[in-house]
Amino acid sequence: MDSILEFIVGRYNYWLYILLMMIGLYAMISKNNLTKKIVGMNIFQTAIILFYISIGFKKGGTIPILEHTSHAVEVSHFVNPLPHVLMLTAIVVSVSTFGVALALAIMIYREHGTLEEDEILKCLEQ
Amino acid sequence: MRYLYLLLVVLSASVLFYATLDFPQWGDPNSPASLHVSPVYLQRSLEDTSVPNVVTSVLADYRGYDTMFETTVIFTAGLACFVLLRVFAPKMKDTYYRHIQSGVVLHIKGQTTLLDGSRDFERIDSRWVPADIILKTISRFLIPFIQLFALYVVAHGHHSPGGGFQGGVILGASIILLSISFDLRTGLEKIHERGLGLFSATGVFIYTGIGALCLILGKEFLNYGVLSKILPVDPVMARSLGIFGVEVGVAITVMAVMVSIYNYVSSEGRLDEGL
Amino acid sequence: MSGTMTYHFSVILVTFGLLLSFITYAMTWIKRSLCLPFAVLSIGFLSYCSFSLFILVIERGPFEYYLGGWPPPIGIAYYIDELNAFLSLLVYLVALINLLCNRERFLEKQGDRIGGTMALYILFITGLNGILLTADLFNLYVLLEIASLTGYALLAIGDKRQAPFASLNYVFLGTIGACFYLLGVGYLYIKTGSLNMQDVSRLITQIPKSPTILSGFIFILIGIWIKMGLFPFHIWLPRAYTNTFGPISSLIAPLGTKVMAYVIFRVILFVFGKEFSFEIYSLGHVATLFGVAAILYGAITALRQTDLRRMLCFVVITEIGYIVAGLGVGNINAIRGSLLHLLNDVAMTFCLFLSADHLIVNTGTKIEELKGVFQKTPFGSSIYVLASLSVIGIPPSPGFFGKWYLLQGSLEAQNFWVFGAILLSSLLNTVLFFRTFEEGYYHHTESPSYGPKKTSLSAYGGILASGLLVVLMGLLAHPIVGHIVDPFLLRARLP
Amino acid sequence: MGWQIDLLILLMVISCAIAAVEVKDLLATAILFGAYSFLMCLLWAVMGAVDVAFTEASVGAGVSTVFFVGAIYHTRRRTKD
Amino acid sequence: MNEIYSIRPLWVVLISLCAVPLIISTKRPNLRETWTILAGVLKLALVLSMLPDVLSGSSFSFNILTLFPGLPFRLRVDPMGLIFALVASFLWIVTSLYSIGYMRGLKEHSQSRYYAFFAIALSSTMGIAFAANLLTLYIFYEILSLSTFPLVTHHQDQEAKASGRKYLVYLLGTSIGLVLPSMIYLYMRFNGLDFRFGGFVPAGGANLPLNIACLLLVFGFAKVAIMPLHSWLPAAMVAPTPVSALLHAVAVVKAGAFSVVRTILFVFGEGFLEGSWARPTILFFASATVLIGSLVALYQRELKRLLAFSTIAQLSYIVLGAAMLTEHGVKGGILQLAMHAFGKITLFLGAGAIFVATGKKLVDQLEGLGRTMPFTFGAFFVGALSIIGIPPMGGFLAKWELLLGSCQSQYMGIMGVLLASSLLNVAYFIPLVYRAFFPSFPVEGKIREAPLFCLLPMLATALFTILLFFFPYPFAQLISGLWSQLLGG
Repeated sequence: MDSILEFIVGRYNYWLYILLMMIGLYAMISKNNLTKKIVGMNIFQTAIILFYISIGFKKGGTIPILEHTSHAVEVSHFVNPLPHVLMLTAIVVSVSTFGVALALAIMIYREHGTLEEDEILKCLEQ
Repeated sequence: MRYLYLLLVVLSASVLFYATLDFPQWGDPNSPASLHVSPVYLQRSLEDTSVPNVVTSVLADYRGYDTMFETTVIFTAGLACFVLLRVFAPKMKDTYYRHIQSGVVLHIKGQTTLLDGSRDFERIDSRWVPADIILKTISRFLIPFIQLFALYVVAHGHHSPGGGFQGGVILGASIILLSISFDLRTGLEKIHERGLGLFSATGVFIYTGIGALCLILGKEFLNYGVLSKILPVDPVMARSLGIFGVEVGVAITVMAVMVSIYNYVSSEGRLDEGL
Repeated sequence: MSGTMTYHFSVILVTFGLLLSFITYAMTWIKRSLCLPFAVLSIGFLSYCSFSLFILVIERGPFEYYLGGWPPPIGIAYYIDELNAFLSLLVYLVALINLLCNRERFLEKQGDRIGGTMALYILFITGLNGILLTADLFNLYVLLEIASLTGYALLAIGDKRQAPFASLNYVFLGTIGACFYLLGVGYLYIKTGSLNMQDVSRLITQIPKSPTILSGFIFILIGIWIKMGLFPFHIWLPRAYTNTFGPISSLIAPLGTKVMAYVIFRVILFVFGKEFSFEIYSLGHVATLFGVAAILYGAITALRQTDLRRMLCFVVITEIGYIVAGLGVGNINAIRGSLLHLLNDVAMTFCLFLSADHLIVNTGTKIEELKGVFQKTPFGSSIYVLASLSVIGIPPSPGFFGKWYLLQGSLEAQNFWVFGAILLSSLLNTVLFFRTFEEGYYHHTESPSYGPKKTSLSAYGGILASGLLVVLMGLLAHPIVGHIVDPFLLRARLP
Repeated sequence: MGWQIDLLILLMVISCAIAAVEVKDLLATAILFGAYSFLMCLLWAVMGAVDVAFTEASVGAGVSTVFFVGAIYHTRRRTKD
Repeated sequence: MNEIYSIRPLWVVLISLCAVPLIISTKRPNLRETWTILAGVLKLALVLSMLPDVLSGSSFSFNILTLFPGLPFRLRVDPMGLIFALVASFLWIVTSLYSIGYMRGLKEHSQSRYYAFFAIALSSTMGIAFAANLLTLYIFYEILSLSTFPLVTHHQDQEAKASGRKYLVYLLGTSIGLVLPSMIYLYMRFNGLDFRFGGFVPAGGANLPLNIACLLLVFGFAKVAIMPLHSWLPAAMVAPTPVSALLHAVAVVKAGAFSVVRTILFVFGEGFLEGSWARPTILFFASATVLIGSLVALYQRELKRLLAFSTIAQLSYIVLGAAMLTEHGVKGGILQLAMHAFGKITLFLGAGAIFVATGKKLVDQLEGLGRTMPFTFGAFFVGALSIIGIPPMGGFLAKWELLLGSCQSQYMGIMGVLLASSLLNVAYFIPLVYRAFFPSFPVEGKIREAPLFCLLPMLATALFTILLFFFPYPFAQLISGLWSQLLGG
């Protein structure tokens, strides 16, 4: 019985990250307002960042800043730094995409006067 | 249509869930990810680059190439906002001048240049809302400290969490605070659009320039060890100085880009009065 | 010194690309009139570099380059072989010819923002180039983002009503694609712990039957297929490429999807390994299904289009269908055919979009507005005819050779779905293009009152150069296969 | 004790995300989105990713909320769905 | 039988291509026409220069570039190719002269485009004649159908649009749809498509896919206009007459016939075809075309459509000859390829001359024109006799060989088909000519003879049809050489 509990405790984080990703993805696909889609996009990206960070986490590991000590570094004491580097890039990428998407939304609003997708599609048809 | 989307989302969720069955335990120290490459970073970071913060050393040295492209991404975002939103054509627009002592507002139609001479007129925006005096004084008081903290974050990236990006953003945020609390025009007076453009280009130029410098000195691209040929330090210190130089480049670009994106987004490219 | 110098050549291409684009943007704040000439010069210099890199690789064979001096699993590595060097040469040639051909129109459209646009232009090519040359999965993601970010911004330049909305749709789908790719890389990372392609493929063979690797494989494929515009995920492509500014569509249409198609080959053949992805994950059936669906859908919908450039977008979707169907068939001839088709398709699509754009400038975007265009601009239309004949697959043109290998491969593998789809789509393409020829050819007015719009000499030069590129690719088909495609397949240990 | 805090923050993050997507008024979305980013940064700090948390706090919670409010200012505040 | 490696065959193909830029660039019409004729004369001279060597049994070959492994883009001159090249290049000169008179007579528009595409069509015909393997032949075949499209639709009116569409659907559709798959299948099985005497497909005709490939190839080359795929030819009559004269009597349709004969003799060969069920089907369809073609020609009201259906019938003679696989049958088929060209081109030139002089197109409008246009109708009569196969004309030799061949082969039915079609030929040609010379009602109106430029080429070709009967010098020797190689090879 405890193996199932232990299995769940070991993985509930990943399942919640998946739930978060799906919220973002669903918002991005089904929302009618373009700004809402942009928010959904950002949630989707941050959820993936969360997934990467949790790959690097070690129980009992502290932040990866070393002191100038004599003896060799005990690896399991420190959290895995590589996902952190990757996710610094991913955060910057998500902010840049966020900025560009907002700029496009403003251009659309300047032209169509609305940010609701169905209204825009209607006046694009004529 | 909504159910189709829901179906798609549930389908991808199930594939994701199917994958997690084979995942290592959450936070288990000897998961494959933390046994293959990351121990090398942890062990060799100190003696290679004498930078205690392993994240910064991996960020700027081992995988410095990624960070260069990351800075290019943020530079591209600034570029995109400039190209998409910036409107150069000066629209003939009404201007408003307020007589400071009496509070009388002059409304001049279609004339864009500033009313010359007298100091007792101040230009105000069409949807003029008197900036709250409390907000103005507090922000005027706070901004220097924020900038100081930002520079600390950039400089102290080696030893404590922080570095180019965080410092640059905070620096940018201080200038954005100025533009919000006063108005965009005062923000533009402090750092004009031309300065922002040049700063964003020079920041990324510094980063790529250091890499190209290593190339010219014979070693691979972004291999800071070779900087010891021109700097009076041993290769390990040269690496740490290289990392610092790169961080400064990143900070400059990020600051300039964040401010310019704010300027374009908040004024729809007209750079007149912001929020 | 010269030994190491040539060894460093690979990274010079990307580095100078970045440096020059930063200077081009800085030029707007220093001396605005210098932006365009500087951009043209820098792309010329970059094409020269990529040409000499290509010659270097042909002479000395493929080589690896460690960024920052760190060997692969620790640092990031570049891997340059004949195929991606040739493809990067094509990327630069297309960019150079496109810029030379449409210089005035860029200046007239962008005015003071030309510096920013040119910087985006150069960054787009550098991003594509990085995608081709890199051997690190995460670095591929970052370069993917640069290429698509510049793509979103460039595609938004165009007619005010349609382009931003189309570009925003492209942003959403492109971000979903990129994030799926990132997720896939994350899944591989969690099981193998490394990001370098060779390292990951070595480790994957030790853990064959793991659901994580399978779903990583699925997500990477879906992510790239969205960026490639393969059939079910192509929704963004027609709207994005039709409503944008002419010269930009003739830059992005040939390059965007083809570079992503190359990434599919790189990931499947070098990261997951051919026997791994075909036997265990039965990629063959999935790829054939999607490929055939893309071919038929593209060919049939193209017939229904009234707008010329929108019709060409569906032709692009059909071409992508060929490439994926060839990959799906799986035997050596079919993959050789789809790789050759990928290379030829860059030249063909570029020439097609460039000459179609020239026709659209003179007449109008609708197909029936093309009346009498053959008489009005005989030169531009003859290049358009040359390009469309090559897309149909008339023998001496490059399209024919790609189709020949694909047909032969699918016949050997008894895969009659792909065989029939390719033949049927060639016939539909014939009807498609001859419909436009009829419009242009038949409405002959006795006294041609209007000459072509003031197209400058460099525009004609550009179109002629793209036509020559297509003819050259046709004549050189055999050496291309011999020296560029086959070594790539040999290294992928194909049977 | 550690995983209870972690679970709690995670649940708050998810509720913030759902609220941010469902609420009709965009300014409320902006605020919720800022809160979402800040909680996310808290979660990362708990997981030892201090650098990333710092960046997310400054970039995610700080600047992107400002951009978002700036964009809403120039477009419309009410949304239909 | 040694192989001379020389660039001459490539020069023959390239000459008219080099003339194209010159034609387009020169503004003055006279200079432009001289370029065309000069190119024609040069081409004929080069082809004749190759005649003695080919007669002595050797063959020229030239490797331009390799397209696929084991499949070069290669030209090779052999007796059969040379016959077709001789006929086409000689008649190009004749037709160029004729089209000067015709186009100027009717003041047609955009003549430089007309001459340019004419030159491209001829260079691709030469390419087909000298192709060394099936792929090179296919490449030139495609260029031929594309370059003749603007010629067929020269008038650019609604009618031209409809017939142009049909022309392309048939020719491009069948070549991409039928020929390409079978060619790929053959390349896949024998990884090489080079023509070899007696065919490179091994004996034993029971193999189903190979039979299907043979049928696909024969029906794929739709230019030979075998019955189900023939209706593009009458539709192409909307073209100006010199186009239908050279192309739809000599170059285009003969290219189709030539390719079919190549596939029958040089790809599959009699070893395979003897036992295969593909051969009887080809024979059946060819004889059906001959009979139905001649029958339909009877009821045609328009002169050019009548000639078109007679061409369809005559072409199937060639296919019948080749499919008989007997010595005389093959000789007759190839001879028919040459003789029919001269006969039919005279008829078409005559029809064009009538149209230029009187503007009349329909058959029953020709009442009594013989009186005022004696030369035109004299040449027309000579051409008609050659088509029917009356002794003094060249056509008789071909029909004679075909009849002998059909006796040799075990299919006696073919002799009946040939005789019946000759009778039908008589039925639709002779009354036409008779009514022209002895009209039932007096013809009023002053009708002059056709312009000199139209008359001379027509009389020349008529003269040649007669000469070829007495001195079939180049063709007879070439064919006898060919047959000995077929058997020996």
